[in-house]
Amino acid sequence: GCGSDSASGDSTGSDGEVRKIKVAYDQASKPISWLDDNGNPTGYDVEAMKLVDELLPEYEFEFVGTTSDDLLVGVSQGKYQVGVKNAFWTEERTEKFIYPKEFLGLSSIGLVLKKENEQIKSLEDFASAGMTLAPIAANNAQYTVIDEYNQKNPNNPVKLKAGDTFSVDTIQWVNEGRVDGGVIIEGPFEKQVLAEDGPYHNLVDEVVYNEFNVIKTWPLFNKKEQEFADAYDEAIKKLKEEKKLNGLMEEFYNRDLFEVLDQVER
Amino acid sequence: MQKYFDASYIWDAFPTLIPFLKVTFLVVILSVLFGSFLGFILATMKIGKNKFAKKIAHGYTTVLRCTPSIVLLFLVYYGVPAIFINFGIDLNDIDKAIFVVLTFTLQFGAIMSEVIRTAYESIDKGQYEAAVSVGLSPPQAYRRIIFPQAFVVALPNFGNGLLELLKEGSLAYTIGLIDVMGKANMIIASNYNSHALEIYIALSIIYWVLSIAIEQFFLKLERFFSKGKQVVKSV
Amino acid sequence: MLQLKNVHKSFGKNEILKGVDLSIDKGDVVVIIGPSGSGKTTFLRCINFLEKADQGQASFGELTVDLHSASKRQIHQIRQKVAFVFQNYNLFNNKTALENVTEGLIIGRKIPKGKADEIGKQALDKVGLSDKYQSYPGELSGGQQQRVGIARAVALNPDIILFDEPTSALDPELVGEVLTVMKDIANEGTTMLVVTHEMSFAQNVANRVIFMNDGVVVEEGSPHDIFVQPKEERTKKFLRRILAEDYEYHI
Amino acid sequence: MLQLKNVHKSFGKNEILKGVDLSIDKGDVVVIIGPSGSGKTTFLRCINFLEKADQGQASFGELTVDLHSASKRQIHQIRQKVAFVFQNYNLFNNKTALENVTEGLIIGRKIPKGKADEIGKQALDKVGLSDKYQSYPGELSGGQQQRVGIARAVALNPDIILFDEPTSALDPELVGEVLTVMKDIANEGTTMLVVTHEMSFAQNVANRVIFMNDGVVVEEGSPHDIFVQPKEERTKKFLRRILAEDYEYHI
Amino acid sequence: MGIDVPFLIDTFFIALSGVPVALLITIVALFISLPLGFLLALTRLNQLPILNQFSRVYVSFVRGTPVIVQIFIIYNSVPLLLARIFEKYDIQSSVYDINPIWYAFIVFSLNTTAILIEVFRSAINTVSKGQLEAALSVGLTQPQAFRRIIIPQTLVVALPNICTATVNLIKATSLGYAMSLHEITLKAQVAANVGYNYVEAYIDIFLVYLILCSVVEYLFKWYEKRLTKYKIVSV
Ligand SMILES: Nc1ncnc2c1ncn2[C@@H]1O[C@H](COP(=O)(O)OP(=O)(O)OP(=O)(O)O)[C@@H](O)[C@H]1O
Ligand SMILES: Nc1ncnc2c1ncn2[C@@H]1O[C@H](COP(=O)(O)OP(=O)(O)OP(=O)(O)O)[C@@H](O)[C@H]1O
Ligand SMILES: [Mg+2]
Ligand SMILES: [Mg+2]
Repeated sequence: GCGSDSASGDSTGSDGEVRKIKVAYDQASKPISWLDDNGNPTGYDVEAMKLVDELLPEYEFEFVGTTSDDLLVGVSQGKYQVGVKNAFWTEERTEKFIYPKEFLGLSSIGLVLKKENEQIKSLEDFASAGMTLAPIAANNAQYTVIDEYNQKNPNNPVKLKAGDTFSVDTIQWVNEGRVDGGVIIEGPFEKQVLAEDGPYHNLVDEVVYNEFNVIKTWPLFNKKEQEFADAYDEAIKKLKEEKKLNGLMEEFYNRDLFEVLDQVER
Repeated sequence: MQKYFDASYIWDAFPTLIPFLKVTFLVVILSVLFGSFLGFILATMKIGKNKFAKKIAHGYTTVLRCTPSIVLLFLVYYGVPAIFINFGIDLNDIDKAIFVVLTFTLQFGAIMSEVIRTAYESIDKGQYEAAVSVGLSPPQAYRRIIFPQAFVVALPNFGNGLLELLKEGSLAYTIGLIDVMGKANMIIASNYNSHALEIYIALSIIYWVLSIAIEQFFLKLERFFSKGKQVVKSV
Repeated sequence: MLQLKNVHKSFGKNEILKGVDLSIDKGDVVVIIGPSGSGKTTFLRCINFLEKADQGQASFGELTVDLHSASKRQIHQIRQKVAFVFQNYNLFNNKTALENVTEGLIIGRKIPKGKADEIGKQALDKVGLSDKYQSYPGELSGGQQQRVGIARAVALNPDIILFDEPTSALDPELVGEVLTVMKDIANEGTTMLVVTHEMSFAQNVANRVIFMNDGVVVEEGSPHDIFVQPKEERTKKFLRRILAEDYEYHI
Repeated sequence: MLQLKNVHKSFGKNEILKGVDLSIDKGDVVVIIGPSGSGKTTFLRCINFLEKADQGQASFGELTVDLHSASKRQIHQIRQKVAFVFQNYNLFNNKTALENVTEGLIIGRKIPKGKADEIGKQALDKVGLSDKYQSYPGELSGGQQQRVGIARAVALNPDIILFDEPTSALDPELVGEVLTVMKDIANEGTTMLVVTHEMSFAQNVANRVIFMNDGVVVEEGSPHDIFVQPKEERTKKFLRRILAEDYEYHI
Repeated sequence: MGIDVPFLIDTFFIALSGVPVALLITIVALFISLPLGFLLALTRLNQLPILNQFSRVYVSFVRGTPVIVQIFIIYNSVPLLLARIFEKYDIQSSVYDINPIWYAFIVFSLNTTAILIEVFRSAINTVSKGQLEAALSVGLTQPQAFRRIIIPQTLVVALPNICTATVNLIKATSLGYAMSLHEITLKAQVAANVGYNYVEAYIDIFLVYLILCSVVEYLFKWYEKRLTKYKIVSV
């Protein structure tokens, strides 16, 4: 067994002793989490966790930037106590990680399409039209979403391919016609296309974003960190009640997804 | 194509990328240093008479050659602290760069052991015999006669290994250590994955220039050290 | 001055030397002849510990050592007294002619560089290479390389120089060049043990000729004894074969 | 049968052959001697197009070609008529002795394998290697390798065989072995052009000796003419030097 | 941390099912680059004017830049170029229906060719010119001489390095995931994603490559022994 609580894991909260927590984040996943040009971690997930830190005096967070693969291995192994990477929930994953009771954020997920295909509103439409989909990184939550859809609709599946984050520039691929559509989170689409200074603002009349789902995203806790996860729950609950997270949403996603929370299935 | 391809991204990338060469260099230089040392020890085991040591060294080389670097990196990054924790030593807080260097040291050692072994074996046994026959002690014979000649033979392959390492070094990014390759990925991420082609072109130019420089440097070294070398052909 | 007793050596199951004795006095020039594979090279190499004999003693003046179990120190001591000239020269490829000669002096004997250079230059002058101090082996002809090899041995001022077929890797025109140098050195009184196929050298320079066959000394004596009136049948047969061509031409 | 006219060849600015003429009749054994660097090897190589001459003609019976501008077909035709025995054997390392001999027959001449094997075995028998058909070059002694080289040339049944110092890479005891084979082949009436330093062979076997120096033929004649009463000063000087040792010994 | 053993076993076989793709890429790449590398090595040795320069630049670029960057550049720019060409000549097929494995063939063939040029260049140098001359002198044509005498001997010398190149190639095919190729790494990672079983996935990847590469290495050693039967005695 490898674990962290022999050396660094002195029990929490007692005698005002402050426990150090390593929070791993995907450092190249703007705007959810990334390392900015000044070398500071930021993004919705990161900033939300910073707020959590403020409410937990008995814990001190240290943010460790890394890649998604390492984050998953590292949190499950105990090198990091918690990790944020816009993770979605699946039954199987609860075997490996503690999912807390309270989610961390919301993610609007949708299809990027050419203007002329605007009428495609859902995965069903997309699949029925026999369209091709840009590859999605295998370790990306979006992959799971499509995969689950396919499991549920074996008669009308989407053509799903795994690929690499960096080699696929979804919006460009769609525009080029290399694929008919791509799955994307709303945030990046906003920043790339809709924003005045976005790198693909010139395509603003060529491509559209059609949301098909809003999904809760979660921090992943190491299996031994139940106590800490409970503390997190307390804190994040308070933040939600105080509407502190809504501002972060606006800031990073240009949209407050809490407004559609009642429609969220998972 | 102009619509997507914007050369200005290439120019803009250079000043951002170049400072991160520091990390690349650090990793490469340290790994080469320690890796050559390890390779030397392994080569000695292979050349020596001890059958057991021979088997170990050859087995080590096979396994390391067959392990993808990324797997090795994870094995080291998670395996080594896991071992040390049993002795009550916590390595989780030490710098990531150390694990990266350790990984490449292990790998480079395997490659270098073969380079050194073949270089050593290419030197005629007569050179050693002549050296001891003029009264040099065996260690003196190795130091003054065998090694300088083996060094020249090993140089080109050493250069190849170095170039290979330089490129593999980009793997460090997987565990979050940001070198040039990592920085390029982060620039792309901060552009929301757009204009990646331009950034990668800038990156490949940097790598290319670097390896040409290294290649030339090694050619010069080779020429410098092989002064007396034409002999071998004429005999 | 040098005595060798009962030298035995096997490679695997092959017994190559089956008890060879030899005694050389100061100033002697002894030539060993014999068919290919008879163990001549192996014998020379055993004297210098380039090959470890299975059995046998060597005495250099006072110093007597066991060829099989000599200590590192003893080996080093003997190598200081013995120099070796190799068939294929074995010059240090990474050193100039002069450095080849001085290497053993500076590193092996701890003679200061200045003094060693002086000795080295003298030795090279002696073999007629005054203008080649700074040449690397690759820049020298075969004959010149072998002359550097001889200078390297001479400079050490050893008690005895062992030559293993010093001319057989040379082409005919270069042979003369090397033999002349060897003759000069012999005339200066250097003790030499020479394995060679050059019968003219054996006839003119040696004061003793040894015929070896199949790991034993078959016959030894003055050049006249061996070449003109050999006693053993094996010796006669060998000489007939090796001299055949030359005779043929001159008849 | 073979005529060469006005062969010129330069390497860079160095003119190596300065117009060499030669005419050989069927059954002739011609020996070329001359100092190192005089262009003997280069001349042989030009005949076989291993080196492209700058100028010159070759006539084989009917066929006359320009050495500089011969077409691929002509070159191939001539190579079928001429065989070459190399100084350092140049046996195909990856082929057995027999395969070395049959390679040119099967692939070059398109002779069926069965027939080629038969010819190859005969040729190897002729040079005394009946028991080495299946040996690789690495398993043969120098003398045996050179004999395979000769068998390889003989088996092609060429109009002429060119030998470039076929014995100079051999050690003294193996020289005899090869020279004997060459003598036998000469006695069978094979036309031969031989570069060699073996004076006894030249004396006994050649019916013509050519002395080359500095890219030109200085003198030619019967062995007696050249060795006993050479006319040119340069020839005399060369002979004195190369024969010096042998004389010394026999005096 | 706890290893999910059933998952480990299942995924091992999933990863194993990626072996055919990895092998296909490897074999196609070798099939193209062995002859091509040999020919280009000859042009370099013979200093053919334009080809020589070309292959120098080519080798230096390919060896100097990371494979993943090359993949990226090819994968993203070739379709753009092709699309324009198709458009111009009115070719009625979609560039984007091309199976990505074709890009893998291109990238890995280009890469392996560059490495093999260097391997062959040094190997051809070890075969003495006399072998060619002897072959010509017994009446073989130049192509015959190469096929029957020079190439077999070159191959023997080159084989250990070709083995290294092949093992590296197999490992490098894992980068095919960037082109959505269903090879070993991608399959294992996709399987891992559902339950985030990355530790198990990497162990499986490790095992599959270790087995695959060891087998390849073993085959090469065996073949080398067979090829060198003529060499054994001469040592
Ligand atoms: N290292 C070795 N291992 C096995 N056998 C050896 C070794 N060295 C020499 N021999 C064998 O020992 C025998 C004698 O070799 P040696 O070189 O002493 O003969 P030589 O008299 O010098 O012959 P030559 O005149 O050909 O040089 C040969 O049969 C040789 O094959
Ligand atoms: N490929 C080459 N390039 C440049 N110079 C060459 C080449 N081949 C031979 N030479 C030069 O041509 C001259 C004649 O060489 P060649 O080999 O024909 O002489 P040779 O008479 O055969 O001498 P030897 O008896 O030493 O073999 C020499 O000075 C040599 O340096
Ligand atoms: Mg010997
Ligand atoms: Mg010649």
